[in-house]
Amino acid sequence: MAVAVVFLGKLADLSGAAEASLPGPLDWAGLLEALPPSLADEVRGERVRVALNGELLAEKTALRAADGSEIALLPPVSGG
Amino acid sequence: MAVAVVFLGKLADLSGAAEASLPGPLDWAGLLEALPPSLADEVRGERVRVALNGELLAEKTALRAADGSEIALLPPVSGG
Amino acid sequence: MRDVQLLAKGFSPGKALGLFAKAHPDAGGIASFVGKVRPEADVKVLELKAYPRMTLPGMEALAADVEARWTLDGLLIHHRHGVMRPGAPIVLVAAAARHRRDVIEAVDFAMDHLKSASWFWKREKRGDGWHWIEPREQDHADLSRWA
Amino acid sequence: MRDVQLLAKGFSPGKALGLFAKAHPDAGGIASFVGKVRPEADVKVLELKAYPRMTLPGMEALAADVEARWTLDGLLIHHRHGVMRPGAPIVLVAAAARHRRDVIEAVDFAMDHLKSASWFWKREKRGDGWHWIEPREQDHADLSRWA
Repeated sequence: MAVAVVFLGKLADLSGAAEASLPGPLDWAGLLEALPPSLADEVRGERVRVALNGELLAEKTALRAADGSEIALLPPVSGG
Repeated sequence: MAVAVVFLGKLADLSGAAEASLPGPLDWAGLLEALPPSLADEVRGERVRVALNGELLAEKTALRAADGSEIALLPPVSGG
Repeated sequence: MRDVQLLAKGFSPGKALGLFAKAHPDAGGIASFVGKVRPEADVKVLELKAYPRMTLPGMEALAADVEARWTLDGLLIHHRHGVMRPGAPIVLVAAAARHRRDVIEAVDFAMDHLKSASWFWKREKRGDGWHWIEPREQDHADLSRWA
Repeated sequence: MRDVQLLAKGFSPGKALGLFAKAHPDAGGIASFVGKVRPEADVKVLELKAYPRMTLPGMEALAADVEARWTLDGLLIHHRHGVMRPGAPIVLVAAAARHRRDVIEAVDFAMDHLKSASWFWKREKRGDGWHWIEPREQDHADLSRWA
């Protein structure tokens, strides 16, 4: 098992892919470590929000992703 | 020639017809005299407005209807 | 494009709206409102009396006012008069423009004015005969929002 | 009746609106808004990325909020994602109810929230490649009207 990471909006461009699979379990520090530095910097920024299994996290640094879960990295929406 | 008088809304019920033809020329006093008393009372009321040839009169008592013209008696609209 | 009509017979709002949309392929947004005769327990038919000599020019003047207040690509106002059964369409207003807020506000404004400041007189036929409908207070309140 | 859809393929707003009207024969009023990709000089296509796992529940939550604020007979929210050409429909919102103001305000509210508070990310393909679109200040201003 692993943790799926979904990159939305321009984060997909920065990561070079729409999704990645990382070994789980994964916390906030582990996620940032596993990402390329420029992408990790962006994700750390206050404009990027984080969801776990489709639920927005109130405090993204509290991330605890178990094996088989899905993390979404959400930059500001640009509207429908 | 004559003056056409158009009764709108419930004024048509009070007059018993949607239109009448009166001898012209006709002024405000002449119009009221030519109408049945109960209808004249209603038309005198401030809620009823008067148009001459499709143009609303700012002051209905200033009515001067020439032969061949059309007077419309307009109660409050009830909306589309 | 302005399309203002006072209609004596039944019409299809969906068809009119489809043609309006087709006529404005470049508009980013189209807002519309369709008003129909509401089925009410005791109302058999509704009659809207117009005085076309003033009603239609009044609708045209309203359209000109709307076009002066908002930047629109197109505006449509179709309004029935005559006798209508429950469920029959009475009015269709549609606006097309580049911006969303313009079209929604334009439709809102046009409807408020059609409902309370246009030359129509309304009566309902109930079990006990015809009844004239007086202006609604709410309609006047709606209209005063724009003053 | 609530009808909320996140669509991956092109759709016909006219057809969807016609079915919605047919499903609500007793509603006195139906308001709608259709938003399309605006033809702009240098824009070849527009892409709206969604995260369906959150985008669709977000649209459902918005619909529930609208239904809590206004008394509606029906509410429809259809929204595209994916790649769209200029002129293609992006969004259709429609509301049916007894009262005119309810349906117009409901559509207005739903559009403001879809435009600035829903899970969509937008990019345009121009002559020199893809460009991500940042949120518009105007959209946030529109949204704050309801706070």
